[in-house]
Amino acid sequence: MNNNFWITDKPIQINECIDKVVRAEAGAVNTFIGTVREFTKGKRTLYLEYQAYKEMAEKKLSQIGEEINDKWNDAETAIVHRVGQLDISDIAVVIAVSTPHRNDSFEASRYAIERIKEIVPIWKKEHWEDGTKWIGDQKEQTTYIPSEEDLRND
Amino acid sequence: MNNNFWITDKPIQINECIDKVVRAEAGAVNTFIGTVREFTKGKRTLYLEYQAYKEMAEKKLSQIGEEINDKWNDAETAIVHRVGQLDISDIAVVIAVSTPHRNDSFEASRYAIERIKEIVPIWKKEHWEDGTKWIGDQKEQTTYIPSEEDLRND
Amino acid sequence: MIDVLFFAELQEIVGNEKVSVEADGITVTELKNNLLSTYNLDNLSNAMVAVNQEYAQADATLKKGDVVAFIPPVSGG
Amino acid sequence: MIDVLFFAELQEIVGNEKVSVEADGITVTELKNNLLSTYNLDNLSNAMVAVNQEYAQADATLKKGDVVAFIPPVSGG
Repeated sequence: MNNNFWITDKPIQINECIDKVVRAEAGAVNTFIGTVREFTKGKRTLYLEYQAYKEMAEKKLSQIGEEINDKWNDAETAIVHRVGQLDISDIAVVIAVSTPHRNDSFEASRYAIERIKEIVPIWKKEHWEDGTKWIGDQKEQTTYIPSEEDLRND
Repeated sequence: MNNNFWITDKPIQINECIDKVVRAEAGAVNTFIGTVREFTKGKRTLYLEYQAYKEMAEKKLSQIGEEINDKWNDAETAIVHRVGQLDISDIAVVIAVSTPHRNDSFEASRYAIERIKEIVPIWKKEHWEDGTKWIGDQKEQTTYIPSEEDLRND
Repeated sequence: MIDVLFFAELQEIVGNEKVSVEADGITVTELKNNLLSTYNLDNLSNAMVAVNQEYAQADATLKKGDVVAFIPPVSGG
Repeated sequence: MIDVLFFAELQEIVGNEKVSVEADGITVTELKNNLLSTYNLDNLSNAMVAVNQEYAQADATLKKGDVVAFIPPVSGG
């Protein structure tokens, strides 16, 4: 299971992630690919820098896989996230979820990307023409410590 | 636009479909991959046979791309469907939709697979151990001729 | 003459992908009835009809050179 | 001694990925306050804390050999 969830500093091969979840019991694979977008609210990004607390990030990605197993019947998940410098259109994250039927694959894949943005210790630094900024606290969001109960009810 | 929507009798290369929609303006790509499942309601499939009315199917896939453009802002879609004999776990269809933000990519990709199952002239024949059957009318569903209005309101 | 295309189960019953029929000026429904009297096509009434690769209504009139296709309920994806 | 890890903006302010501090027996909040008096870390109060790679509550007590990480609001994906 654990080798389905990993952090890499190399360009992501989409197929490597998808191949981990394709299987005879599954008729549907939903894949979410996050790429580096050039413009955000009119501001041009030159490139991004991603940093991770690698060991913990892999553990939390794996936890997301377990949460998906609890919520959807017979789902298999793989997630890879890249760190280091990423240029425009480079792939930052790939999520692949296979399920017997398509509805579950869409829902579980959507759940995975939302959870990544909540609990996985990965950070991005925007590099613009006029400066840089670590992203994460711009929205003054309260810190989030997921309790066991949160994880069950989320 | 049209070469984003095609029918093939060769194994599908997922990346070929995804590469058509990755672009600097998009931060999200949702991909749906339909594969051949071994068991459906306890019955074992040996292999599938897909047939298409190729020219019309490509036209209807392209129409789905246009419908997505009408419904979601700044989406780009590519869809490939395979025909011929497909074995267990072979890829039958790949949909890729890129959008600036992730929510739209999930919704549009979901829309595409539902529309494929409504309007695109492709048929599958199940080959089981004890027989074969063209799938499509088992549910006694009424025939569906989409009007212009349907297409707008769907 | 008008080309008529059959797919999936219909194609197997007819034994042909394509037949040419005299149908200028008649409607889609009339063509359907003519074919029902020629072939043993119970499922034909269940099929949609496309004329020149676009779904057509039952009362559409056919003209020389049209390509008509009978589209059984689809099952792609 | 306890290893304390910093990431993202915090790492740049501290100037180190890791510092070793004397913190056996104190709580996460007490460690946070100690660090606030040492470094100019306005954002520290905004950070979650992980002990041995698992999110920890503010009143968790630290013991020798623990690895503490300050986790600023995450922005992966």
